[in-house]
Amino acid sequence: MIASKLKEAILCLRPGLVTLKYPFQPHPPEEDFRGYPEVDADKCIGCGGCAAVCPARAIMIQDIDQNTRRIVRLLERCIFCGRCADVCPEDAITMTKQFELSSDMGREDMESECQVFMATCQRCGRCYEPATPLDRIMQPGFRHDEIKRGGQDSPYEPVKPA
Amino acid sequence: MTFAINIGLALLLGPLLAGVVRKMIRARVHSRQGPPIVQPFYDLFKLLGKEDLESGPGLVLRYAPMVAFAAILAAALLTPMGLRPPLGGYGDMIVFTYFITIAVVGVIMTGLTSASPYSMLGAGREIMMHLIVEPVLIICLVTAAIKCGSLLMWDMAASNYVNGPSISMVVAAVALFLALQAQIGKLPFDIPEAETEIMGGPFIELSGPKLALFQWAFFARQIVYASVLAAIFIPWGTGFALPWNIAAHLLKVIVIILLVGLIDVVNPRLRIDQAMTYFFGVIFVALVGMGFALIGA
Amino acid sequence: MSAQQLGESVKQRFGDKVISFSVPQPDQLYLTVTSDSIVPVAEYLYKDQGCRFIINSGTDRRQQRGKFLITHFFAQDKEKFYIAVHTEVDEDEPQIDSITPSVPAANWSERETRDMVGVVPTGHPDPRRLVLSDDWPEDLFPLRWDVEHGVKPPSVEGVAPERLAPPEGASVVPIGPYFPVLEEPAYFRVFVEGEEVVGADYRGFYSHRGVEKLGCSVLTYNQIPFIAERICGICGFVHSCSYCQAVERAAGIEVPPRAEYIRTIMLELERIESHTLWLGIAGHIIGFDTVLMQTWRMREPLMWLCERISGNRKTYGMNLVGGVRRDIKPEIYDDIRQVLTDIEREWQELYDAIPGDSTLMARLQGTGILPTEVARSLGAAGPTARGSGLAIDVRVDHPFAAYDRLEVTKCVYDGCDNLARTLVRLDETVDSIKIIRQALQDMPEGPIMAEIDEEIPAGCEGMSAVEAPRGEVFHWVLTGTENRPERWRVRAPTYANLQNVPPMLEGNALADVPICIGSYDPCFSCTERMEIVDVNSGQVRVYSQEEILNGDYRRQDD
Amino acid sequence: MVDADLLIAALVLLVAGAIITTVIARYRRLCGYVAFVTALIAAIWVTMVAWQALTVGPVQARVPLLTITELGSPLLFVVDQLSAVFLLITALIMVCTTLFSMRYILIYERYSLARYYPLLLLFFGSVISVLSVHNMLFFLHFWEFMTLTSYVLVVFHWVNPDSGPAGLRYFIATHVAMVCMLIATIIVYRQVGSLEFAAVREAIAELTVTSPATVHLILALFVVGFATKAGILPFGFWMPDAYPAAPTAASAAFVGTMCKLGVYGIVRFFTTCLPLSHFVTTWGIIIAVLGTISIFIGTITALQQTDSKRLLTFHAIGQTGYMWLAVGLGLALLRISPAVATLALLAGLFHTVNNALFKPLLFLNAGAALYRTGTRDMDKAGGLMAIMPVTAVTAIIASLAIAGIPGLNGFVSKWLIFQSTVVGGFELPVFVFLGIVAIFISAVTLASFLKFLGMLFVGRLHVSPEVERREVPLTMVIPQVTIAIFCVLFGVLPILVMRHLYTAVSAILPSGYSPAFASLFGTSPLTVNLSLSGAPAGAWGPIVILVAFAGCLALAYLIFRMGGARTREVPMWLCGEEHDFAEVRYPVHSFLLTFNRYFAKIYPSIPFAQLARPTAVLKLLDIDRWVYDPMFRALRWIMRGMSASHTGLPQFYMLWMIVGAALAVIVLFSMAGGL
Amino acid sequence: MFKELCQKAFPKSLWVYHTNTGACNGCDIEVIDVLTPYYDAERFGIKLVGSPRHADVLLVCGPVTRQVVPALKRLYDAVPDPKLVIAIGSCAVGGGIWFDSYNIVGGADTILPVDYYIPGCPPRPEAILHGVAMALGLVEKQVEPVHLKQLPDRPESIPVESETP
Repeated sequence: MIASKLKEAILCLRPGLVTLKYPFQPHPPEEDFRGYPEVDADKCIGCGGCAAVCPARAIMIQDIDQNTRRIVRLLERCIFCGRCADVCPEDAITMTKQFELSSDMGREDMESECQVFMATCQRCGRCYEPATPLDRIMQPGFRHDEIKRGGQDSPYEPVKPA
Repeated sequence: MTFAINIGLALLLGPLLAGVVRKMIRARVHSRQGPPIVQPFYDLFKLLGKEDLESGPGLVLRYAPMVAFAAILAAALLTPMGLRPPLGGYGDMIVFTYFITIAVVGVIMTGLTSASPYSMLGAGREIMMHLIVEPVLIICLVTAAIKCGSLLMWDMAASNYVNGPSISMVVAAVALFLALQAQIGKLPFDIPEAETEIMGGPFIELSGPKLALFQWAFFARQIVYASVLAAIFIPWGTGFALPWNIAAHLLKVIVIILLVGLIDVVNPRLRIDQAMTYFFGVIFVALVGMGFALIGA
Repeated sequence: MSAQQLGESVKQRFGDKVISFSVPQPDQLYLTVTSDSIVPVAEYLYKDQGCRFIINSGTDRRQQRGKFLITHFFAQDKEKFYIAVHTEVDEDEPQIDSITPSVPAANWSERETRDMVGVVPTGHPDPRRLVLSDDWPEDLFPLRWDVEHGVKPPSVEGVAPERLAPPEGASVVPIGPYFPVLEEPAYFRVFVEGEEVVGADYRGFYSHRGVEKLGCSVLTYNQIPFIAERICGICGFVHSCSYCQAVERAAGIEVPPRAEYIRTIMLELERIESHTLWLGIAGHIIGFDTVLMQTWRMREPLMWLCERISGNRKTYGMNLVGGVRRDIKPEIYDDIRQVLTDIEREWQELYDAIPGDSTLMARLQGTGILPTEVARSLGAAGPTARGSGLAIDVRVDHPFAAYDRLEVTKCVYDGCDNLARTLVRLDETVDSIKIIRQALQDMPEGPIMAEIDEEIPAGCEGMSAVEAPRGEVFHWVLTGTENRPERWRVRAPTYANLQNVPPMLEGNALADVPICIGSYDPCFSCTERMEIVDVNSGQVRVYSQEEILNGDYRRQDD
Repeated sequence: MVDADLLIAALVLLVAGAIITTVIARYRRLCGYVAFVTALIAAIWVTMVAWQALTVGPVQARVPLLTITELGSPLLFVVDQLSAVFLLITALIMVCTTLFSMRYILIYERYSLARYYPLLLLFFGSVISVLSVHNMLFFLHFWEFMTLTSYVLVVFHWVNPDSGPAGLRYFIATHVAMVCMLIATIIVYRQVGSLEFAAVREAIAELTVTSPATVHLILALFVVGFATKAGILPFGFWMPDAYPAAPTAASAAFVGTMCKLGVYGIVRFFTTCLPLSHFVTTWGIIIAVLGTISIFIGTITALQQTDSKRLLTFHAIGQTGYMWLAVGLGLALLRISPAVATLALLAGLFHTVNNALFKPLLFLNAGAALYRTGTRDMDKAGGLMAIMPVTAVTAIIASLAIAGIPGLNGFVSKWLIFQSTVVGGFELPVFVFLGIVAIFISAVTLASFLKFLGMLFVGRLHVSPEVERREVPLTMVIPQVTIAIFCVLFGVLPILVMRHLYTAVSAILPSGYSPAFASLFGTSPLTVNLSLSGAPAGAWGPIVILVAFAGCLALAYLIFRMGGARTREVPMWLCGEEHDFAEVRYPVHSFLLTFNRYFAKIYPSIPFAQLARPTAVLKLLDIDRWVYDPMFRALRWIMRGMSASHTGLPQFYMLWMIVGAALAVIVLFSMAGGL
Repeated sequence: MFKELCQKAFPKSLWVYHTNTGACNGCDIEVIDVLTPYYDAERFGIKLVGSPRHADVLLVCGPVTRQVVPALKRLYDAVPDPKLVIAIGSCAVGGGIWFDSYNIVGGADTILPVDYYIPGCPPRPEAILHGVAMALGLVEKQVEPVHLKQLPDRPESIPVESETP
């Protein structure tokens, strides 16, 4: 028994110290990591394809007026699947390697908004050619006015901090 | 001065050594960096500043941690730590074991007062472990007492230093070492606390300063038990001149604690019935040692 | 007999009670029977034909046909096919005969169907609520089409749940919902006398998130793989894979072979991840943190590898209907092999160390005994079944993806205890490494995504099972309009395994309860994905061992 | 200057009290006052006599009360140092139990107090008498009288179905023992024709030469007799049934006095009536081994109990075992090592004294709990500290004392016993092993009392809703507090007690035999510095250590307060779900079950209870039906009649005594006549 | 003085109670991963405890389901002050993919006062460490609200001044 325990201890000691120095030294993720989805507002044509495919329905569209379409992304719901980047016809969305997204503010920090000028191409669902026919059918559920911040209307009372 | 040495060793060396074990033994076997060596002190101080939640009748629950803490310190005052213990003239090994027992009573009372099923289970396990581990300590100490003809712990240490090793003392030392793991609540015998089974057992309902006192008492308990083993059963160095005998004692204690830490880290927790079967064996070993002592070996 | 033969034999035996049967693929048999003959048909399949009950499903088809569709799923492992037995019940009289008295494994799923679509199983031995939360309204059935997916009934204070009382002289030790070794909320009421467990009771479904409702009401075919993946964070790929296969079967989509190999490799990588993870957690449960640390240290390069292949450490997001999103680039092959070699070496060392470790053996051997016959009657799956001597493994019995081209070994032990279950997982890990190596070697070139030009027609159905690290994952999809399934039914392996827990706990020491529960590698989130909590009734349902076992099983030694 | 006449006065007073309480039994409260006042005055007188005996020297009555010339046996009351020690205990217990009874006995609403107070007072009278005669004949008479009175007290609560069999078992066991002692006495009497203790000594001295086997027989018969009374296993099998059956105050009285008489008898008989010879050594070892068996079995069995009084009774068996171990050790070493023998006898006596304090106190605690909650089952009541803080604190003191926690009296005597076993082990190694058992069982005692405390007193309140939520009445609190104070006092100042006990021990040993007190226990007034053969062997300085401990406590308190933590009340954490406390309360029998399983069969179920199995011999063997029941019914009938007429009951028992005496006299006469 | 000492010790010794409020296990596994050799959160004095009474930090993973709400409230109450609540994973931060399901109440902050949010699905162990380090004051926050706008006359985007919390 003692022999087997000693053997175990030696086995355990063999790898040596493996602890990474993170957060004091960076430890970047692998090449194709799906981190923070960054939007290049210049490229966005406001087609809404991203909103249509987002499984978490974290991207929402709102037409403020004839010329302006507001695309709201709630990072608090984002599951970092990268489908938006896949389907974006203009490659306006890229999945960056940024993963250090912690915040002490919650929702306020987690929101990103992009107002797209739609002068030439309103109601632009036509411009967007989805990747597969399966994505072709438009769904209810990605319009800002439909979902809003859905799910926050909790029937329960929150606990008050002391 | 011996007062200061004994109390100081128990109160400061205990957490410090625990930190060393965590960093040097535990973390090393886990292949990781581990916490700072003074981490136990951070933990203790943090706990002292935390809110004290009371979930049961107050009186016993409030004072049991203090009693346990004080009992360990009192036991430390009776323990030879390289020098004649400060209270050695007023209490012998039986007094010592009973003070250790008071600490256990403190733990158990805490568990019983909390009255949660986990703490009751923990208290029951604590009692059973005590029942089965305490005899080993007593038999070993009696063996030493028979060898030296006195029950005073300093006499035992001195006499064993003078007379040198004997079969009975070696057997007793082995038995005591086998029981040490359980006495200071380390794996595979941390059954009463069993964080993953009963969530800390008797301590489940404790928070803040009460928990801190218990933790501190347990750190001190390591030193006390290791000191008994080191001073009485491994008497090498006891007769050195003043600074050196303490240094020798410290060295022995540190080695013992590190060994205990190593065993702790390569074992799973046993079940209470398995532990009891094991300790019946250890008691038998200890009794053999005492038998040797009785026939003079 | 083959699927076709079985269908004919059922038809012959029950005559016009069998409305129709079809065998669209050789491994799928669909039977439609009248509602009064469901019990004899189920008995015939379960008892005479030796089929294994998987789950049942309730579908609200009042819109289309004015009826509720109840489907019981069976597996015929020897002949490698699955059976779906459809029954339709009237919307005015939502009742169906319970098959639980003859097929004990159907206990939970029938109650779930009652909770979710409101079809009452008559004659069920334990007709209490299973899934919905304590304060969910009694007459609100979330899976009915006319119930909105986001409906949030008001909260109700002070709902006193109904619980099983402990036997005389025993007291209750609550294990959960928040218990340190249960990573997820689940509530076991363990009845103990001293340290010995004399009974147990389970209230689960704390993690019920309503996946199936979302899948059937909001998400599209290609959004569902992502939510399916999040049914379980440990074996997510299994769910998305199984879902996609089910849709592919229903729509008749041919998946390119390279995509099949990629799925296979990811499944096996996930299995290694899961088994190493489990071993660490098991070590942690019995207080052996070194095992946790070292196995997870071994596992970490694998996580990095997965991050490199898929872009995320877990929830890879690889699957879509018709194939996979990402290719495994040939330049990664060697990295995969390297990681596997490292794991294999360390795993072998671990394997050699375990039998000599008497303290570890003391905790594993002879504890948590699940006898073979109980495991069979309650439908245990995966390592739990294989540790109890049941040789079932979907990869061999019902090959999917590329498994028909690869060499897979069933790892079966008949120790029935925690040790057997541990050894099954240890063996499987080694086997998985071999499978991946072989798959990497054989991997064909070609596209990774099928070309899909047409929309998926409504009203088709597909069954698919995948061997998850914990056992058989089963998905059934009934296609619908609006680019989403009309019904998507999921069975996770833990759903079956969890029903085995109370009988297994009895007679063990309380100290062994965590490791016993842990030895099933329970994944409550999988199990509870679709169970809903009924909020209005004001009652919580619990089941006793007797109720689960239908009173016909007691431990022999008591 | 007082003399033994005061003792006689006390006895007379007790008898008078018995008569008065019989008469006024209908006035239930008044009856209690009368009994208490009687007991108090008698106790004061007894204390005066005993104190004088202890400090000055033996006290003797001026004239014998009664002389049976044919037997040469005068009834002369003599109080020597040994008797004095026991008399002092008896006095204290007498006062405390009668005071406690005043309110306690009122819970037995439907029972006439004529069957309680008179018998209690007579019982104490007989105990005092047993302790102060030096004549075998009267010793046995009073012994029997004590048995009979206590028997009626055991069956007081006769409606209780356990009560009858328990009483019967007690009756038969003690009378078999009585027969044993009687036979032994007869043998002795045939040798010398006198029953004075001194004469017995001569007789046995002769027999040691002529017929050693007879000596062994005599010793065996006496040991069996005393063991039965003391509750030493296997002879004390009646105890676990009888003690819980009696009203708790009576149980406390039994355990504080009667149970201790077994020890007194052994010490008295082996030192006063026995010449120093190898018989003493042999029988010393036997006594010690019997004691150790009792320690082990009694205490381990106690650990398995769920009934509070039954638990305490098994502990009484175990604790008496300690005394026997020490006394046996002392006797065994009498010829070998005077110092160790003195130490061991002193330890035994000290433990007896201590036990006579905390054991009755525990019974009173259990009684208070019973009074308040109406149940002895610890599963049905618990956490009483919340409503009965004083009782709970005294229970904690008593429990810790019996478990031998330093600073309380139990520790000192256990410490002395353990010291003597280790030191005695140098001479006779077997004692070291007995000592190890003793110290192990000391831990078991602790475990058991932690269970008792944990289930019944500390913890969360768990009582049926109709229980009144307040402390027991003052008359029940005072006795508990009084005894608790003694427990602490004796624990903190052991050396003062030990000086007196040393006097008692050295007085019964041959003069000049015991080493001087200072050479044994050191000269310090505060510390016991035990030294045997010159070298220091052990030390216990309660004051110094307790001051140090208090210092440590203060340090702990400072640390506790250091962070300025606030407190907040929260519900119990049960993993998130809500539970009824009754449901999750850990049942008593579950506690320590794993350990208990190892020793589940250690206390065999007594065959006595299984006699009535075969139907054919059922009637024949059903002693309950054809011996006990008619007798009991008759007894009940008589009692009822007597309590109805307010008279006669004590006399009835006087009659018993006279009949018994006459019987013995006839037997002895016939033997003297050379049968 | 001692009081200050005790307060200063708080961030150096964070004992963590890990709560799953209906998560898929992904985050739970990554939380445990943070304690394992490569990431070793014990460097910062972080350790998992079994009883909420001992905890300083409540790690919440997963969307809050209806059934756990009462238990979660009790749990929060059982943790002694001062305490931190950290929501881990997108589900706990804002309900994630489940936010509008019938049995989901929402993110952790619909029930508890959350102090720190760590999004991710599941967050990498490094991300969790980053969040913890942020709580300890070792690193800076890296996210802020983004408001982009295309203007009709000037097609390049300019950031709108970010809202201050």
